[in-house]
Amino acid sequence: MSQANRLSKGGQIDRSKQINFTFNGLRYIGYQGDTLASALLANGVDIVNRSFKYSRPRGIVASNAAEPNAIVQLGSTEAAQVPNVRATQQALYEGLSARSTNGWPNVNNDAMGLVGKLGGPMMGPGFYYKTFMAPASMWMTYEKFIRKAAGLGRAPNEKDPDIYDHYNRHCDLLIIGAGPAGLAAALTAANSGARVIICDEQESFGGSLLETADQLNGKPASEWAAQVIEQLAANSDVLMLPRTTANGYHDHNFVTLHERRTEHLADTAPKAHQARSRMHHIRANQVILATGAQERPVVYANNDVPGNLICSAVSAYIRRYAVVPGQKLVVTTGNDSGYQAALDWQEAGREVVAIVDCRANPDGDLVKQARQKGIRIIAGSAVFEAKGTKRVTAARVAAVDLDAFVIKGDVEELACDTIASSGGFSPIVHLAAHTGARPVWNDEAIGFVPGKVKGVIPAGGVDAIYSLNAVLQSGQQAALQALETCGYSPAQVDLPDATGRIEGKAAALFQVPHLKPTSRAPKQFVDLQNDVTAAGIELATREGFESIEHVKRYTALGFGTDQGKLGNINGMAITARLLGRTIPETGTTVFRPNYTGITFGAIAGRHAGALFDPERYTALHQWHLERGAKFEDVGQWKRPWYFPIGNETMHEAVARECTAVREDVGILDASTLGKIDIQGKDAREFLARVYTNKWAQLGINKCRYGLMCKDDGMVMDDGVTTCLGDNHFLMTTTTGGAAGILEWLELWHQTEWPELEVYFNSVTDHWATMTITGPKARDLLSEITDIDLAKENFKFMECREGMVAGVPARVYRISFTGELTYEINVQANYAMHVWKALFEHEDTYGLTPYGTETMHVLRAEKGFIIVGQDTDGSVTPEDLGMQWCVGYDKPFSWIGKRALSRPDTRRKDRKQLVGLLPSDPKVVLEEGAQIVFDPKQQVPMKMKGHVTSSYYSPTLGQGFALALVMGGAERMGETVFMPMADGTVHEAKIVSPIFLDPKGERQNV
Amino acid sequence: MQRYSGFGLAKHALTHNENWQRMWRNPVPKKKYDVIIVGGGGHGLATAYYLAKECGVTNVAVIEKGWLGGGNTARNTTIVRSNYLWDEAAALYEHSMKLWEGLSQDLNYNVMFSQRGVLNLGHTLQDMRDIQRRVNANRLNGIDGEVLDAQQVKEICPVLDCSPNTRYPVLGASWQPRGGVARHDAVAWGYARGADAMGVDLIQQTEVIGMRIEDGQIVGVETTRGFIGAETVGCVAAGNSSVLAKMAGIKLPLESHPLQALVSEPIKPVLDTVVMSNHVHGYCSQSDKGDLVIGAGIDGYNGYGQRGSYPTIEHTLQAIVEMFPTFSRVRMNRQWGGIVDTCPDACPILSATSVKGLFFNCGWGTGGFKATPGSGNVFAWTLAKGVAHPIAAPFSIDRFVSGKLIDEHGAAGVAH
Amino acid sequence: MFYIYCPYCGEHREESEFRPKGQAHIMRPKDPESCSDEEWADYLFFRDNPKGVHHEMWVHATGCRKFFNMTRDTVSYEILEVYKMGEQPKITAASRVVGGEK
Amino acid sequence: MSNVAVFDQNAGMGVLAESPLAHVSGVKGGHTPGVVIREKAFLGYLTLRGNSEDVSFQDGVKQALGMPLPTEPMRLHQNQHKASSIQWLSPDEWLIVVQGGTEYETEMALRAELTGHFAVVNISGGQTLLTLSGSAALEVLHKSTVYDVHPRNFPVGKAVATTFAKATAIIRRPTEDTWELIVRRSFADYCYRWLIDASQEFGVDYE
Ligand SMILES: Cc1cc2nc3c(=O)[nH]c(=O)nc-3n(C[C@H](O)[C@H](O)[C@H](O)COP(=O)(O)OP(=O)(O)OC[C@H]3O[C@@H](n4cnc5c(N)ncnc54)[C@H](O)[C@@H]3O)c2cc1C
Ligand SMILES: NC(=O)c1ccc[n+]([C@@H]2O[C@H](COP(=O)([O-])OP(=O)(O)OC[C@H]3O[C@@H](n4cnc5c(N)ncnc54)[C@H](O)[C@@H]3O)[C@@H](O)[C@H]2O)c1
Ligand SMILES: Cc1cc2nc3c(=O)[nH]c(=O)nc-3n(C[C@H](O)[C@H](O)[C@H](O)COP(=O)(O)O)c2cc1C
Ligand SMILES: [Zn+2]
Repeated sequence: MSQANRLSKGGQIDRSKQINFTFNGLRYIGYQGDTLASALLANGVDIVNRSFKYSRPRGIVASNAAEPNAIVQLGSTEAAQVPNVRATQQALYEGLSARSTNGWPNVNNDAMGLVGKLGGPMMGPGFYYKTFMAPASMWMTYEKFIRKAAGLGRAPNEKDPDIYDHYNRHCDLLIIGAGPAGLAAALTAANSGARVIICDEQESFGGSLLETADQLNGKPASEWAAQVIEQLAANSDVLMLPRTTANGYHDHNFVTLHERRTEHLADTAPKAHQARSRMHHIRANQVILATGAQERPVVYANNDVPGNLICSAVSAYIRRYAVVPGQKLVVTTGNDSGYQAALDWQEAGREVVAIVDCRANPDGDLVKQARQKGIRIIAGSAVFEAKGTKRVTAARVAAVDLDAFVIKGDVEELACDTIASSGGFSPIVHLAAHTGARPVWNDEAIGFVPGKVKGVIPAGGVDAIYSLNAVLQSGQQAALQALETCGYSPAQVDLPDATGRIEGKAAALFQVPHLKPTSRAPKQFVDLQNDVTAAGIELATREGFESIEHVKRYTALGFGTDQGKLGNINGMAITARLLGRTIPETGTTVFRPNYTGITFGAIAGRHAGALFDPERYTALHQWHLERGAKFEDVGQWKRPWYFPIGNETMHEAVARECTAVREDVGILDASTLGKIDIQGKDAREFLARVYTNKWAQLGINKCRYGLMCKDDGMVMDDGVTTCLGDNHFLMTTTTGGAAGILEWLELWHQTEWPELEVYFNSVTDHWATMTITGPKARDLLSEITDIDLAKENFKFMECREGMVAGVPARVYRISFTGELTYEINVQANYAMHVWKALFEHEDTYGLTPYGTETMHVLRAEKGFIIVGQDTDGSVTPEDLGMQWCVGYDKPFSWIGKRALSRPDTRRKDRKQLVGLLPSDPKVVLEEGAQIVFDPKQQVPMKMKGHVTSSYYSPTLGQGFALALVMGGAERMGETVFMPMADGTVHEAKIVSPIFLDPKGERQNV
Repeated sequence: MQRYSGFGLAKHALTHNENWQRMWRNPVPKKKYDVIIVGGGGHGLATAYYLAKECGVTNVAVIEKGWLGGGNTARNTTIVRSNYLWDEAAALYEHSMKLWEGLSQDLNYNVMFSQRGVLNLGHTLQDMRDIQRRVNANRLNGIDGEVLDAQQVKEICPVLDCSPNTRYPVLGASWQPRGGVARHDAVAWGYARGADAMGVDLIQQTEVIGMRIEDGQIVGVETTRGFIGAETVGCVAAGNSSVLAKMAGIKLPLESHPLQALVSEPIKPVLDTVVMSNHVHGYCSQSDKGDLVIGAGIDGYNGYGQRGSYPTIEHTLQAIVEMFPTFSRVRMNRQWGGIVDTCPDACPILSATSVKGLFFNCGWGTGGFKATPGSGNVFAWTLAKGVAHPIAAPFSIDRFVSGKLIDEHGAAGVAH
Repeated sequence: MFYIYCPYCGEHREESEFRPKGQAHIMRPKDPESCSDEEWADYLFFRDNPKGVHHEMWVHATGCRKFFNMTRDTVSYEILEVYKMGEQPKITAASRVVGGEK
Repeated sequence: MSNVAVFDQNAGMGVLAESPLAHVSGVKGGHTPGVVIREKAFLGYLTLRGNSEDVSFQDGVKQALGMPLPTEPMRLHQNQHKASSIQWLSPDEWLIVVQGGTEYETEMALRAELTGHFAVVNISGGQTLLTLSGSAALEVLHKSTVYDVHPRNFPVGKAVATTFAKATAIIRRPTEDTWELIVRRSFADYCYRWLIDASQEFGVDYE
């Protein structure tokens, strides 16, 4: 294919580097420096997509982030698919493969186009709210078709091959936008010592300088830009980030930048370990907003037909990419800058049919220049309709009275293939609005400028400052102001001189009246991507949608991937006119992040896949792995769940592990329990306040179980605390509760009782805890310790220090299984040594490693609760039948006490913890099964409780459960029922929750 | 009221859509109403609608400081389900679900209620216990629900990564087929149109700035457009409830927090159901327009700014990529925030107050959209009769004093 | 995304190092037993939740682990002051109105 | 003394100790790796709590450690040979790092010098220390922590407890071109994998 629209000279492309690419399966050639859009235009591709609702053919209208139509699907392989890429922002690379996102069988001939044409009049805004209601059952079918028709590109079916990166940075000045304003600011700040970051979303710095006809110091402006870029690059305090979009402005000057690192190279990162893109999290002392202004298209009939562009895009394509997107141009404008497109077009050797200017007496310098060049200027007029379907064939022009909103003269039809329009400029205020500052209307500039935001200084076009000299000045001033705030003194920097030029006053040009009323005229598009028309807005206001936010939501104005960059202000102006209000009265809709879309992957960064969330390991993790453990996630910890041997099922493994503990000895890695070292003379008093039970009498080397409540009286944690010295305790918490409980203790200490002398320190990671439990535990331990294990010398609920396998250890005689138990604690670096030393006696004692599942069975047989499983935040100590653990007469009104005397917590029929024995011993009740007293009642049934824990007990030879049952404590021996999903009804007897050894004889041996 | 139908659309097309009527008037407020509803969100509008339709009270004003449905109603992720754990909550949300099921027809306004089913994933053994408990309770309460294993989840939602190799593998889920999503704006508009047609005055751009109370009885509200009288006032102001309560000299057990949501750019249909994960902490559905609608955690601080902090968005998308690895290359288009009024037990307040005639409907927190019809329905009844509707009765403010909380926290996880 | 000055660390740190802990200056009643159920409920659950100037507690969770107070505008999210536990705020809703700032 | 239980938890020779990263096999970074990561295993760690405004406390610490107590936030003090250090963690909390095996001695020395309300806790089993050096070490920190690690804000002699990826860590700058990370045992594997992942584009060496 030849590049018919490519100029032989000029532009900032490298003609020596040809690039092959495909679009909709056809092969094309472009040059290094092209965007996909410029290359498509160079190759004369008119139709790049179909519109979303009416399936109308669409071409490229813009040259930047504002592009609403040229949204393509990129990717040469399945995994590399990227939906919704703006062709205008996609650098061309070798092998690029893109497709239109809509159009079937293809964009040029789309079947849906017919539906759009015929159904169009019925498909006004919100039409679906008014139909598809009968019969009600059909909606889900209608919806399928609606869904099919919607959406742009598609997500890939395969996992993303790329990785993404985050980078946290702090700086004094963040400059967003590297046009003349941004570059002047950066240059001014560069040698002050301040830390400066400057970013621009384009492939290269320069902004409008890369496209302008203006000169600086008598030379092309881009030369000055190049010079500045070089200077900045040499400065180590300045970080330059091209291809980097500032997407979100957040509180306290936190800005997210998205840097595209490889998207200009290929559809997947070319190098290993290379991040496809990187998010920079910037905390800036001062932000200089130099994002420039966006030209608006004019709203006229059929303004969406390919060949309709905005003027600045025409100039950009010609000057920057050496592409003239047509042969015969008509310009319609209300300001001088639209003339530049015509001048550039003519200079490129193509025909300018006319410039149509809605102003009666245009007189600026550019106007004069156009006149001199013999270009026809039709003043006081506007293009009110484009002709053509797949490409513009003519422009219909007439004199207009914009105030009266009527056409007032004869109609002239100008044959052309391109219409460039300029309705004026909208400062790109988005970022300044992200934290809620409303943009402020500027009458002079006919546009919204940024509202005041602390720490943000607008400069240049974004502040409606447009003449190049003033823009440069404004950039410099912004930098000076920012530097002063940050406490730096700037070096002297001279700005270049721009060719001065007199601009005529711009007119406010939004929608052009048609010969027919808006509702009957051919479609006048406001938001191209969402097919929102002026008639649609008119209908919305007619139906009572008067707030601009209602108009937005009823019509979808500004909802697309472009977020209405071209359409919003026009839509607001049209709404204002229809409601007889001013534009500032009508206001804007809310600008929100992102300025342009960012992939989920980029936002997630490295926190994906294996690094999604930390996995916490105990010191024995490797051993568990080698032993083939299955793991359970408990918080972030990986805990062995059970240790299958060979092909054992979980049930078999757990039965074996349980039996081993009851008959021989088992071992559990209990290192994940939270451990808090408590020192200070008031430690004991503190414990008495945060636990429900008493601590005053606990002797040295004695252990005690404690229950912790919130001040609402509900159980929040439990664990054993040991008195190590009069002023020294070691508290244990649940695995999941560890961090929270430490913070809880600090909270009460720091805020309520700072007078108590006590310090809390986490030692969770320091101590590894190995629990050996079972009748043979003593014999096993005696093999490797010097501690006197004799029953009378080391009693139940006591602690001893001594050597275990040559390692200094603290051993606690506490039991969560009901068996004789020693919890061996050693400094974690020695855990593996001790663990292995124990396993040297594996065969002698039948030492069996067990996991959390067996632990659960064993503790449930003893009626020991698990906070969070047998409780749910609505359970008091009394509900658990743990009155023995509540010190009602303690002097201090401990946390949770007062709440226990509220009317509801005193109720007799609260749900209470009980045991359940299924009538059929083979049945293991479902955890979470709901309990009813009367199984014959109709649904909705009166539920009286639920099963909290349920297991098969190899020791009891049957299933058993713990449950919370209304008034359960008084219902011992009664039968309850559990109607299950499959229709069966289980039956069980309420029994004591202690199923085994109620006197505790086994653990006391 | 102009009736809507496919036929009507065709007819209006012939006259270039020039004859559509207003959906609601823009009335000048009267001096006095029988009932004033403060807050023109979905709940307030539904309350007005049912007051007029079912309780015969039509001399009603809804006073809205901004635009109708512009609060949380405009900002939520539109998940509708009724599979709540506790009987009281289940009754309320199921009442709502039943109303959803005929709502488009009742309002003659298509609210696009799409019963595409809701999956609540379980990733830990405790998650699965909670799921079993909740689904069992739902079943015995007459609410549809099933417990699924990972394989069954995968069949319903093929794009979800159900492999055992993820950080927190999907162990199973609860599945409520009748759950789904609805077009949130349309819900507000449909109720507004219906209420307006029965004579309710919808007064927009008017803020309530004071409460006039005489001898412990409310007599009206001060607004930015002057005093408007009524001896029954229902405050349905979501995140702003505490502010209104303060005007009446009362305190509520509420905190207003930012809750954020985001949407992707529109893509072709990939996700046909609603997927929620409390553990991995994100949830997602795809709107009929094609955007993925995503939400997650609440920001921990109080905020009335309709925006939250960026790390919340980051964590949410990490969760989404973890659950749906193929969405990694999809782009996030827009994020926003609402102001949710959270209650200590994650259940709402539908209650009389110490001021006679002054009622509050609030505390819906992160999950009240689904309740819009039911809440409006029972609150209308409550306002009309002056005593709580039986379904509303357990949700009185008194529960915080007596201790009879309805704690949905541990039970239902994310309460959206 | 807040930038918070920790009064103990003496410098600004990123929000992700901190955790908000709700309304500040909520004193646990000195004698809970003599509280009515209403008073106890008030202490447990009822909050000011103001729109505007708010005093709240934060903890520097991954830094110095200290709790401190902050006066913050809940609409603009501007942090007006931070102060240590046990200290009183200098800026209040009343002082802001008097000072004519807002 | 008897109020608090103290004992020498060090096993000494003959017992094989395993650092939290004992299981990782390491990565080779080629000729000029941008990032060099090394584990300094088995150091002694003590948490010290006390009242920094109390002069006798300050003196006692100095006596016991031969280093003054850092009272300025984020300050790191090292002894002459940089073999031990004490850093500020909070107004009443410090981290002491000593040669492995000397933590008991150090604790006893502190306890001998200090009076009144204070606490010393041995936490040697609960952490490990990684050093980061190489031309890209700073880049990796930028990727990993929200703290401002720019050399201007992070001079030699600073030590900060902050977030590290999704865990927490202490970041220290003992010398011009070396950074230290102290991570908790249970998070060590995660931090290690994170570091390797974030460093790989620069070439990383870990043994
Ligand atoms: C991000 C997000 C996601 C959510 N996701 C879900 C979900 O998936 N499913 C679900 O069920 N729920 C969800 N919710 C919750 C749901 O949005 C709300 O519970 C519900 O919309 C509340 O409706 P409402 O009518 O009570 O409140 P709103 O819609 O907020 O209406 C309250 C109205 O009161 C007005 N008002 C306030 N003060 C005054 C005053 N002084 N004078 C006059 N008017 C006043 C406000 O302007 C507002 O319009 C979500 C919420 C958010 C923010
Ligand atoms: N009426 C007129 O004649 C008129 C109107 C508009 C602009 N202009 C010209 O425009 C120039 C204005 O200069 P300027 O420097 O203010 O603007 P500029 O347009 O030259 O530069 C702005 C830069 O900001 C970048 N940008 C925008 N949003 C961004 C984001 N979110 N993240 C990263 N980068 C972003 C753009 O890519 C662009 O390069 C002047 O030279 C003026 O001549 C003239
Ligand atoms: C379910 C749902 C879907 C949405 N889809 C889109 C969308 O496709 N495009 C878009 O720009 N905004 C979308 N929004 C967000 C709105 O634009 C807007 O941000 C939100 O209603 C909050 O209002 P505000 O941002 O004006 O404050 C959606 C919002 C919701 C609740
Ligand atoms: Zn701090």
